[in-house]
Amino acid sequence: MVYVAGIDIGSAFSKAVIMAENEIIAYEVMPSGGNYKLTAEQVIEEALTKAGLSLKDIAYTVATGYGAASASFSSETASDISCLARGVYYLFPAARTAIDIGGQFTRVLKLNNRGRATAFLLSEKCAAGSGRFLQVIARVLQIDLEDIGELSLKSKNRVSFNTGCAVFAESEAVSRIAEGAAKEDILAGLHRTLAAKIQTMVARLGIEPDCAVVGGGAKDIGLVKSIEEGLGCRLLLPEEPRIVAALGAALVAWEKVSKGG
Amino acid sequence: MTEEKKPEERKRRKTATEAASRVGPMVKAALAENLRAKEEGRPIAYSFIYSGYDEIIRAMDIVPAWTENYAGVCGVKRDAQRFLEKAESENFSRSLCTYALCGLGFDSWREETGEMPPNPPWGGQARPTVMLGSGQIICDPRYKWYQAAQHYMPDVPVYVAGLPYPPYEDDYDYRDVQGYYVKYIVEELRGLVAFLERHTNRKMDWDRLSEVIDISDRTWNMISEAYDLRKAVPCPMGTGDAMNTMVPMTFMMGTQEAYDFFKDLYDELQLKIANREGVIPDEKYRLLWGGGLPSWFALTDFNYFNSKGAVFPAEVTYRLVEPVYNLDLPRVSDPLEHLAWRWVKYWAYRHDKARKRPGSNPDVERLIEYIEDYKIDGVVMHEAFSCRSWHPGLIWQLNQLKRIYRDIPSLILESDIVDISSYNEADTRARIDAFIDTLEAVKSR
Amino acid sequence: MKSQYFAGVDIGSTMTKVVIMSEATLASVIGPTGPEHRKLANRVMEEALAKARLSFDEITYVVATGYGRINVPFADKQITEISCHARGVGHLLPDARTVIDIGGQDSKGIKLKAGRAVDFVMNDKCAAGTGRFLEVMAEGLGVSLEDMGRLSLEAKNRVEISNTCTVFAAQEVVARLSEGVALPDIIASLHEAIATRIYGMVRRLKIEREVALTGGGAKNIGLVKALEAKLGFPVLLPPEPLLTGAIGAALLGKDIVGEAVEKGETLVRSERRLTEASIFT
Amino acid sequence: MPEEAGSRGLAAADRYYEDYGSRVRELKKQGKQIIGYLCALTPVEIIAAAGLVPFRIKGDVNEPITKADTEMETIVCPLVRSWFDMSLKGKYEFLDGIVIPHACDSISTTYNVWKNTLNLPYSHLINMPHSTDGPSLKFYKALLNTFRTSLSKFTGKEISDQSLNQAISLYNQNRAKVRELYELRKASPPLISGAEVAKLLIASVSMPVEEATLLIDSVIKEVKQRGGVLAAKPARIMVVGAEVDDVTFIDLIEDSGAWVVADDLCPGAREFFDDADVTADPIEGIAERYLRKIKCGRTFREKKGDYDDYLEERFGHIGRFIKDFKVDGVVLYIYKYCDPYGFDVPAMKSYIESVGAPVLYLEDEYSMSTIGRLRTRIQAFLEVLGSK
Ligand SMILES: Nc1ncnc2c1ncn2[C@@H]1O[C@H](COP(=O)(O)OP(=O)(O)O)[C@@H](O)[C@H]1O
Ligand SMILES: Nc1ncnc2c1ncn2[C@@H]1O[C@H](COP(=O)(O)OP(=O)(O)O)[C@@H](O)[C@H]1O
Ligand code: SF4
Ligand code: SF4
Ligand code: SF4
Repeated sequence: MVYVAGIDIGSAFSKAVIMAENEIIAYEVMPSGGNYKLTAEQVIEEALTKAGLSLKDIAYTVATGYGAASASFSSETASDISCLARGVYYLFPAARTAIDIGGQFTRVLKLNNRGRATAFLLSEKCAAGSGRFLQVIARVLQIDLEDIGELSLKSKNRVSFNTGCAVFAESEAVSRIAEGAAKEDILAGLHRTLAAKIQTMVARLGIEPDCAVVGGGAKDIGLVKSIEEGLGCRLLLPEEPRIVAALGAALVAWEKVSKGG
Repeated sequence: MTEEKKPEERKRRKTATEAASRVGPMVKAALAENLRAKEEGRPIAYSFIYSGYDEIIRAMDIVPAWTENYAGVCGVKRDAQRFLEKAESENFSRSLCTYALCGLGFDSWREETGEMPPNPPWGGQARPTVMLGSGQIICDPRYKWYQAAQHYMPDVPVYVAGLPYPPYEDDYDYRDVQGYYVKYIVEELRGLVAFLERHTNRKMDWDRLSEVIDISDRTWNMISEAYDLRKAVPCPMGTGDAMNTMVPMTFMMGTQEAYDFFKDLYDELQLKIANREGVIPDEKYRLLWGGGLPSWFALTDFNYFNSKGAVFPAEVTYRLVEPVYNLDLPRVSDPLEHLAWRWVKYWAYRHDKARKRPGSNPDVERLIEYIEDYKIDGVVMHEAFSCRSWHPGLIWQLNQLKRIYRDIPSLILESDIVDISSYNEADTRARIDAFIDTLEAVKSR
Repeated sequence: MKSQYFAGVDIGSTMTKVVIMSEATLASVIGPTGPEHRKLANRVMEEALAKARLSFDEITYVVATGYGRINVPFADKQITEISCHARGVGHLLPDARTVIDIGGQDSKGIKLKAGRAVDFVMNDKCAAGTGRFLEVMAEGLGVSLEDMGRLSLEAKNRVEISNTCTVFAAQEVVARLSEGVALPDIIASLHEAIATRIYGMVRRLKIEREVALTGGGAKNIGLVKALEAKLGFPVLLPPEPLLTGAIGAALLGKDIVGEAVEKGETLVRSERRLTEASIFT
Repeated sequence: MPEEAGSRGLAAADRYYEDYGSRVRELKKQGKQIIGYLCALTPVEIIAAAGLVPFRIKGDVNEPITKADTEMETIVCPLVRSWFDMSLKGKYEFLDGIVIPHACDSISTTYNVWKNTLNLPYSHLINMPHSTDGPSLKFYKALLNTFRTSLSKFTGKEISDQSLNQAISLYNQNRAKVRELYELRKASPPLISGAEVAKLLIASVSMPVEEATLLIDSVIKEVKQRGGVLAAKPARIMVVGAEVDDVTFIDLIEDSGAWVVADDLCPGAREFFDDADVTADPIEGIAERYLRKIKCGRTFREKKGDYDDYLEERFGHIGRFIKDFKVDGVVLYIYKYCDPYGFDVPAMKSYIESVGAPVLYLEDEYSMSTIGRLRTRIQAFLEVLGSK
């Protein structure tokens, strides 16, 4: 059996996927923290442990993501777009559009019927348009990142923000809470803002069904619903959306190994 | 590909052609010539490239100071920020054309202190005798910039020559209106000559003007023929180099030197083709630079593309000529009238072609033409945030191209021409990497 | 005439400041602005009153300023930070012609003439050019805000911070730290980045000497030095930069009362205090 | 002229403003053809003379721009983006055509985008020159004749000189009414608020000119009748900028304790203060008005005399407004990415200050999210004025 690994050192989370040929056998997700090099080693170690393997069993490792270069043990690096495309295709062969909501950027890509990206768009580099905004707000509202999605669905009255800056939105959220606004309403407002930005990107690229949503932001069901509402269509959602790029990286590794012999 | 980030010690970009590598010194020499002219009291004209008056200035022996070029030089040297900041401190919005802001920052600084700003890139830009704007074409800064500069140099006269060209419309043909366009342009150019005679104590020598125009016509042809050679596989010269060779095309038109330059380029490219010598030995993707001015501080991105197996045989940007013999120009004796006809016909060059393809327009038609002629695999554009002339409409052009022609991989980079704070090398390269992957995906379809 | 007391209440985005003055400052309190502007303003006011040994009724006029100025129900008048900082600096540093105020939510430049604002510029759109930037960085780096300035003076080199966005820059500097870049170098580079942004904006006013620095940012010696390097000359600092706006507010209150007295007008005070309207007897 | 009951006075202006386009929607149902246009430099007289209803496309500060970005770059001025966004969102589905003047880069470089994404039966770019010299005027007249021919091709009817002259006088009447309206602003406190004027004028460019004139006239009567009901406020403000087609910003100033009593804006004084002369060739008078009389930053005026004369030539009208309307301070309100006005700011600011009025320069993005930010600046500016 040939084993390969994909690793995605994201700005927010690091993920590793171990595959036996083209079957996923283990994965791990952990916060990236400040030291990418260390995190890269840890995340692959954890995943390997789950798989009952060690690094020397791995035939080929491909790294991707913001801190890909820090995974010094990897055999090569690949761009996030191509990893995402491969990962999405593996999970949803019918997907022709994918939205990835990551910590720094939102990416929208178009896929062909062979799972390759044929076009893509990236968001602006302002935290107010990224998944990072969710983390910031979750922290000030003292809610677990995991819980914001469900909670926001309870909202009856969306609160809209006066500021376009993620940093100032933080203090604004705090004041709104003090004024008696419900946390779910603040979250719902936030979701709408983000969803609107994402919709515009999708529209600019042109949506083709099916459309998948991946990346950490996709774990936020409130955000996903808000995007669905805006786009007027259902989105395909993987069970663990955060590992899609790492999965794609592992697939790149597998291609290498299986082709290169 | 490692790039130093320190402005001082950036290494010189590698060019593919010998011709392109000669350009840096040419620009430097031109700037030095400006300073010399200033010392000798010869008239200097602030000028815009491609304003249809190159030949007039040359024939009258007026020294052009290409203000866009100087801003670009500051950009290349990564030393524009202080001038942009100065302009901002004068209350100019940072969203305006950064060529103009850089120039206005520089001028207001020079006028305020009475001397060149400290360590100006390549000796600096001398105070002009006159400023020659142009109306209606290309952009608003072409008349607003010099008007704004006058606020700091109230005694320097400005002339704005109207240089329109007919829009592409459904309900009439450009030939229905070309007559009054040409007439207007001729009058405006005549006004320019009179203005220059009034303010520079130079006289127009009309015979000389005809000679200069003859050189420039021949240069137009020579450029077109040289650039056509880039259709070869492997491609002998890319857009990175064309961002250098645009210099003799736009800053030296009407001079023998420009003609000779392109003749040399032509010969060099011929030779390269004979030797099957390409920009890169293993050419995987042929890309079209489909619009947008480049980020002058990041020309090495072209080399980065090359390192990924991609080459740019053609670009829309700065391809400001067509073979004159294809333009169907009427024979006229007035040199100004010839200029006007050439101008109008150049801009209307693809109107007829566009009409044959439903949903097309001349801009889209040009993209299609280049994609076919140069065997293009993908289109790259750059949206420079500060310039509203070349950049609005690119998204639509790309969308339309895909709607009426075919789905072709495309990438829109977003940054600026001069303002480096809008640029992030790591991000840009990540985008390029991803784009290369999409090219690969489409190619192996 | 029996002595009159004036209060200035400056509800900033980060800090709440209260000053009670008559001829001179009698009491001042600085506290963090919690989410509950209203209540806190009350409490800080009470604290200041206790310090000054005065009751609220003895205060002739209350002026509120700052980002949360509308949330001071007991104020007689709301005046923007710009006028208050100008007035405060005019009083504390009469030589100043230009004020640079670096607060939590915004930074501003103010041009002074005879101790009054005549022109101003401000940034409050993106946190990247405000004091908030440094707060976020301090938190990320695990350094107290108070130590940022001192630490930065130990810098030997500069590092490039490629992100402008506060949120991403915070993340970037943490990564830099883990790569082994020296903490002082990082902090100094951050100061330089923000000084560049602020200087670029304030220059619109045609900076004239002397320049006074106010607001929380002025408490950061590293930032002060970075700005001085941009300006090319030293700046003036008030004894407590954070209080400048509140002092200005109190003084403007005093001006208003003084003018009214001069004109023989009855001062209309805020509704809450209507019952004590006849304050001039 | 349809003279429906109740469609007059301030309340009607308000309604037409709030439900912008409601009048042309009705007309459309009655079989009229509606021609949308951008910016005050469109020679509406010619459209009206062709028997079509000119309708000014308007943005909406409250509506976040979402659809426009799919076809138009975000480096276009936010006003144009908002116009386009509203159009894409179907706000102006009643249009039969669109006319775009070569006003500024944001407008002219997006002509293709407008033309090809809206896909209306009629579209036309008036390639207006930027200079005011003789040849430019001649050229502009030729362009207007091309436009005239093109419109008649569209309607299938000649546009006679007589109908042009009639349209010119209808518009001149309308403009005279606006000037009469402005007289009401000279009182202190003004008889009509800046917000009321803004809504009325914005509403007025959304309906046939005769109806607009009646509407303005009815407002003048109503205001005269109600007398001096507006409270005294400490400052009289003039707003100078490109286009303000949303009342939010004017409201903001007036809520902060000032009256807006004058402007150099579109719709506003820039657009309505100069008439088109009735000339033998009607196109002549129209050309003169749009090219030479309307003082917009997009039109280049040659310098004659010394630099101070030049500033007077370009901005003298602002100085006269300051004097005639007893203006205390000027708000220079410029959109980001606006080239014609952006480059004018230093000269304009220094001119206005030289006539003794303090200036607040604001760069804005035409979005509700910036309103809060502007508030503090405006309040501080009013305080600065107050302490003078
Ligand atoms: N459990 C969760 N619930 C909601 N949102 C989440 C969750 N986990 C991560 N996110 C969001 O996803 C983002 C990170 O996504 P990720 O794809 O890991 O980005 P990156 O690859 O840049 O690290 C975070 O900024 C956060 O907003
Ligand atoms: N002791 C301190 N040392 C350094 N910086 C400080 C200190 N106290 C406050 N600051 C800075 O001042 C800012 C707050 O300033 P302040 O003028 O109170 O603003 P605001 O009025 O908006 O609350 C903070 O964002 C922080 O950057
Ligand atoms: S074309 Fe663009 S870059 Fe050139 S001067 Fe005009 S606005 Fe500036
Ligand atoms: S506005 Fe806020 S979130 Fe956006 S770049 Fe600035 S600091 Fe970052
Ligand atoms: S605001 Fe400026 S850029 Fe926008 S349409 Fe008007 S003149 Fe053009």
